[in-house]
Amino acid sequence: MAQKTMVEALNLALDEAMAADDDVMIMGQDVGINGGVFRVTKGLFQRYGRDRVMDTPLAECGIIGTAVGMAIHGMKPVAEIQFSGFTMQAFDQIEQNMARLHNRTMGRFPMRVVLRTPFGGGIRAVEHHSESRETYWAHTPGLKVVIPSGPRNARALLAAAIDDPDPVIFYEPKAVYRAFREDVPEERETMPIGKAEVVRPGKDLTLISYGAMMRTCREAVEDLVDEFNIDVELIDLLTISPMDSETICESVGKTGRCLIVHEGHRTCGIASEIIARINESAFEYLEAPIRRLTGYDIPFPYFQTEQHFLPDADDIMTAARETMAWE
Amino acid sequence: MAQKTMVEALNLALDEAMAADDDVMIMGQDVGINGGVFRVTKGLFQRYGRDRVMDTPLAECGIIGTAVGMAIHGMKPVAEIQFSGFTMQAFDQIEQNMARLHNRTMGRFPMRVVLRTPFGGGIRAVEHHSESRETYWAHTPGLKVVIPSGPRNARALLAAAIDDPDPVIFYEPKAVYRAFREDVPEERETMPIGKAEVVRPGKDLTLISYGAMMRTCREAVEDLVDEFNIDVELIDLLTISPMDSETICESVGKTGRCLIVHEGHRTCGIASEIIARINESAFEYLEAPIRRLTGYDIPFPYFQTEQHFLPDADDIMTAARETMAWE
Amino acid sequence: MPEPVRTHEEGRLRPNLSEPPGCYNSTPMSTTPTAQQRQGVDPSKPGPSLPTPGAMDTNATDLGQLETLQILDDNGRVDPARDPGLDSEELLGLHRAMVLSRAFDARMLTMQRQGEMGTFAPNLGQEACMVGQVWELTRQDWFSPSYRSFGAQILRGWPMEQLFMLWAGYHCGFPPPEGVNDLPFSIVIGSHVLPAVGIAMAIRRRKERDVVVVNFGDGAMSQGAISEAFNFAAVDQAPAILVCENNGWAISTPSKYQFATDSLAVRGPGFGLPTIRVDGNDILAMIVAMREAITRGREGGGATFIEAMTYRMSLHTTADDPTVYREDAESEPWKKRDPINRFELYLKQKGLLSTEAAAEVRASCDAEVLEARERFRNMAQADPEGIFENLYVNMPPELERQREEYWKRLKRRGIGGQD
Amino acid sequence: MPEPVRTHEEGRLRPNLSEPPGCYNSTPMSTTPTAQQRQGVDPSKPGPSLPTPGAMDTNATDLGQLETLQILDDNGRVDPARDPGLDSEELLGLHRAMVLSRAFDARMLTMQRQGEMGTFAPNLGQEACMVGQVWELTRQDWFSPSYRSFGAQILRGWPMEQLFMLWAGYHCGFPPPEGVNDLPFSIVIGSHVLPAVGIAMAIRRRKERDVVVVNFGDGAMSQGAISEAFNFAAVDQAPAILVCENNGWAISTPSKYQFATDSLAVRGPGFGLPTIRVDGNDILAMIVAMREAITRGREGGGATFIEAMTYRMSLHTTADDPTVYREDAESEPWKKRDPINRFELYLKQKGLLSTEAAAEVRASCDAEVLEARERFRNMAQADPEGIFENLYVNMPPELERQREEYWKRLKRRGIGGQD
Ligand SMILES: Cc1ncc(C[n+]2csc(CCOP(=O)(O)OP(=O)(O)O)c2C)c(N)n1
Ligand SMILES: Cc1ncc(C[n+]2csc(CCOP(=O)(O)OP(=O)(O)O)c2C)c(N)n1
Ligand SMILES: [Mg+2]
Ligand SMILES: [Mg+2]
Repeated sequence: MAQKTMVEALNLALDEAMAADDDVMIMGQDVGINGGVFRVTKGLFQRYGRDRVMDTPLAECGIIGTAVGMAIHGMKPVAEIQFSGFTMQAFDQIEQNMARLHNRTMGRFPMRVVLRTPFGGGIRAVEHHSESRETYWAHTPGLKVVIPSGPRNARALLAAAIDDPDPVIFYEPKAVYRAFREDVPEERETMPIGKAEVVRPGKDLTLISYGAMMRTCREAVEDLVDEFNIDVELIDLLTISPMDSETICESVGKTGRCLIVHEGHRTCGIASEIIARINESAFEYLEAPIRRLTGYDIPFPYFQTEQHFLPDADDIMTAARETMAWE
Repeated sequence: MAQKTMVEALNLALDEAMAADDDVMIMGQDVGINGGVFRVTKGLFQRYGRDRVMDTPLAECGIIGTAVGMAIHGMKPVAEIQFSGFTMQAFDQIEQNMARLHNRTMGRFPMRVVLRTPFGGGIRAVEHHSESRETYWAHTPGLKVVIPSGPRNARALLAAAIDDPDPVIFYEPKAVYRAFREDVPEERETMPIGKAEVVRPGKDLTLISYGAMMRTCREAVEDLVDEFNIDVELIDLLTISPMDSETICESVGKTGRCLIVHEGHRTCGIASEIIARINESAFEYLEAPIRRLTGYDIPFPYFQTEQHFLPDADDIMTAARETMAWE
Repeated sequence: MPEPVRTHEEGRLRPNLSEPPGCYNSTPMSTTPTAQQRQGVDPSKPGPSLPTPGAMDTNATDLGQLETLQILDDNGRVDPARDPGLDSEELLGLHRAMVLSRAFDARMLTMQRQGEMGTFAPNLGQEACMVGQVWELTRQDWFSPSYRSFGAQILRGWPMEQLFMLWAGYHCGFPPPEGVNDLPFSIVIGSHVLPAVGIAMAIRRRKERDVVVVNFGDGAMSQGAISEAFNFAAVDQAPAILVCENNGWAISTPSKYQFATDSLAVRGPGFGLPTIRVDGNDILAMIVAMREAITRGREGGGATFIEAMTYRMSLHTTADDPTVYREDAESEPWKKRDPINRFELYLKQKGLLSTEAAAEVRASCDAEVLEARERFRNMAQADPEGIFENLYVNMPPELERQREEYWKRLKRRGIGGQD
Repeated sequence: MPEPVRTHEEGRLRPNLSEPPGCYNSTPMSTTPTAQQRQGVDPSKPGPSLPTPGAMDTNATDLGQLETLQILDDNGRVDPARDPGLDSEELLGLHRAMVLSRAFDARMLTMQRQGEMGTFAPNLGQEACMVGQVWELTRQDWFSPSYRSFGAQILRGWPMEQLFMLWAGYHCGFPPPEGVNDLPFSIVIGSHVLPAVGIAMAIRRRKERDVVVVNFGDGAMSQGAISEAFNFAAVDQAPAILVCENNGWAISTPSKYQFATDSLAVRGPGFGLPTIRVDGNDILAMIVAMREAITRGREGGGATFIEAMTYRMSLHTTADDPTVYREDAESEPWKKRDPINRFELYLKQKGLLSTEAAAEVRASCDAEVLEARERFRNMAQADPEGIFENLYVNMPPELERQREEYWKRLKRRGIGGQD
């Protein structure tokens, strides 16, 4: 086991995948000698050469569009979009080809594209650099959406995403990139896509989150348990789409109360989908309205105020206690 | 009053707006001498000339991007995207400029852009021509999303959208374009954006829909009332974003049961947002899980099977009766 | 891991004229590049930097003097210096392929008017473009067509009944048949060009010798995605052949509202692409242009841009009414340039085709199309139960639940019996 | 409705050198186009079709011979035939504007390193580009900058304290000051070019005489949206001036991975845009190129594409480390081409500037920047309560509810007292 940051863990997963399979290649802006602006692809250009670690022209639509073509011809491109805000530039190729081509051709062509991109706030970035728009992709049939929360699951999930026969949007919580280290096993490890993880079992309240907000949730859970004696069941979604309704509904069936936390905007956000599913499958167990603590329906603010846009542990505790108090 | 189709009613609204205000202009593919592929802009090129009814190059990003610029300089472009599926090509300009520029400049620049586009299935179109992706826009802060359901409200809402100081996505249910005629008053008429309409008051079940599905709902309501004695309250959303939570929650507060119908995909669909809001504001009145009858999470199918993808009156009745039966 | 070994089958695609329609047999032939027979070209210097009339490169090009490669004139007279020297079998094959395309086109129109077919986009007048751009391709080469390409698709090996299925709205009409390296046609303008370039980028990385042909219209040239594709193809030196069929119109939008130059060919050098402007109604010129581009691609010389000048003689689609926006007079001169007539004049002058033989070809093509229509009618059956398949390789549980729900709906509607 | 009457204020923007930094007074001057003083140009034939060295049009251009317009050589010697003939006040004004930009740049870097400033993009080495592209603009003209443009923004009338605010992450740094017809700078590469062209399209429709200048990098040229912008500008004959600052790099990506031509200028004619390639480190050449483009725009001749050749002497942004990807040696020759040094050599040769005077200008610019920093420090206060404002003109009820909830949060965090 080595202690690694998420950036190092992702780099390891890429390196392993490229070493094992010549069809895996990396493409994106500055992923080559520069190793990506966050250094996730560091050293890979030197190891695998320009044809497998390609600095592309500055065109996101071009990156995803050509990645789709490579996948049609059997390659397994891992395309990096420098910040998730710039996936808008590739929206057409994602929605019209990456997500659909397997279906359009009734399975004739593989579509093993992984789109890696850092998302979320908290690093004092300029505008358009802190977006969380996982709803766009969760709402788009044909895609899988995966969001790790720490170094170890980042490495395992990226490996699984590259193995996966379907196109994957791999959203990396950039606030976690270098935030902490974690033991990451030497041997290759994968985690199943489509499975949420019960990080802490509990019986009073189900707390659901993913990505960078998991850290904040963990913090809050400690206090909720220790100070307020609320036995929280904490769930890390890990895959946003297809969503693991079973784990969620089972938990709420037990606790009867639920709080969902994410950075993405509220309207039609991931929380709204979770609420809809609980409503459908665990309605009779609900003892209080499901609470959502999410990004507001405003553009992600300029960085002097971003900390107020983002929920903190105190906000989570407040919302959790209010949910517990509801009668 | 004249009996008009939705196409004629929209044409009237455009003509009125252009006659009243030189700053209103139309741009899009084939909107000129051809009058648009659905003839919504018929005759306007002849009346107002090429500079105000502009056949643009074939580039949706270009259309919305330049419309944004025109709005910055005080014009009021009404941009047509030929089919809503092609708004993907303009996603970056919609999300990064049209939706945000007013906020980015703290109100310095107006952003009076109306993006008109036909959406939805039911006309035996080729692939990529039947999309309902209102979730994308409802999830994007800064936009208003308006969806009429008949000729009269189409005319009134388009007039209101052009008057509106904020950018509007105006989704036109193309299955309704020529489906029926309705009395449309001679004098200019507007309807408030942001208000849902209680089309039929009732006390047993709240049925919520919008766009072309409203017709199917009306059909179902007749039978539900007459045959099954279920007193349905039927709500036409009309504005998807900002959503009229008041009208919805008030209704459910009365009926305790709710069914939502739309063509758009299910996950993170508009129904999920409605469920989340009812859960938050009318939880204590709920007597049954809220039911959603939506497009499935698969690409809109090829036209020989589209009628099965779309809910019909019978599906609505079945879902409504099941919701009534829930205990 | 070892380099995967991939062999390059050296046969060009040819319809076997005695085979059932739409199914082809590839007759292996040499792909040794035909010696360039154009005037002023030194055949001892083949390859990517070959200076050809009509070809531009960024090092020295007079854009104003841009020549359009033409070999057959409007009266069917051939420029002997540029004649690609096809043998009579090939010449008659080309002729039949164009006639078949037109026969299919006409039948589709009838079927559409009678309600048997959905909205579709006629090829009428663009047969030389369509046939010419795929004629020289092998089975391993790739083709990424726009929606207006069935003339080419038939030649590539799409059974005509499948094309009927496609346009009649059946999902199973869309996937390219096994063994046909085509993408499904693209409805979203320009969306298929970047994937085509991506395939070419993969081909170069795998050191294969194939090329990718992708076609699109003059209107499509306005899409930013196509400019990006030009740039990626040029930067990556990918063996892509980007064919713009400039037919003068994008639905009702004429060139003057679409672009501000006389020619679209001028875009090519701006991205560093060797470019050829060609008379797209001249099947021989199409062949020569494609040969140059294909040779360049196979030999590692990268991509080529081809602007093929043609004209949309018919409707944009069957939902369109051109009388609203264009004068009949405009198409008059183009009737003289009809690709089939011109080529028939040539074949007649050459003694390869009599008026009677031409009529026979027409009749036999019509018959072939009718047979395909028969097969189409026998197979035309929707698969409502199947609409959830093939979205994911393994269906996620949530989607299975939705399918359950959907199958219940179908059952209520009297369809299927899955549950 | 009657045509709105709009007058065109005839003044060019000029910083009043005795004014507080960042605030300018526009001194009305004539905009009658300066007689073209370049060799071979007939000054009696002004206007859009003016043939100029370095300018391309699609009718006859030898792309290989593409000349780069240069007036000052590396040793500060001027080409007398092309000298724009600026008076000494203008010359010294240009000099000071460039020095001020560099002083601001240096201060920003220090502040960033000390944690007082967010990530930002230095202008170092691109001052002539920046200053030159806006120098000739009037107050009514528009400017749509990329993120690497504060040299130009200062000149356009952005108080330096506001630029500090912007880069330090305060929302109120973003909106263009009243009276400044600028867009907020664009972070998303290429996203501001279509809106700029849209403004120009509105200007043409309103029969105004203004122009719109928009700048972007060599990397940005790969974005499809920019190709679309070129095409819209050309087709609509809109008075837009599209300025590509080709500084050789897009973060770590060199030109050879970005495009496959020697020059980006070659893209212009492909879209029908008159194009000028200019030495972007030569302030006089920038002025001459811009004058031609501005004149064309004002006189209804439509858009111009300008490729300004320059070099990014410093970091991409403060988050970047160029030692990872580029050799120091590469920038060596560019030191000689430093836009300020070159211009100072010229001014000295002309007797307009002594070494001491140059030092004084530097000192006074530094002082100005420090004063601005003082004002910045005094105003640097975030407005957390305000983040819901100005999204919609009238806040929808649902958003009001969210704001309530948010204000409660702020209160818990000890901020504000709205409820
Ligand atoms: C992205 C996109 N925008 C708009 C359309 C609608 N549309 C279909 S065909 C067409 C015109 C295409 O013209 P051109 O590229 O010249 O091809 P042609 O039809 O002439 O072969 C348009 C606007 C579309 N299919 N896709
Ligand atoms: C759409 C988009 N993609 C990627 C980025 C990240 N990014 C910021 S600057 C830059 C390089 C820009 O290079 P160039 O256009 O040459 O301008 P320069 O920085 O050299 O002035 C990149 C890739 C971005 N801001 N926007
Ligand atoms: Mg066309
Ligand atoms: Mg650059």
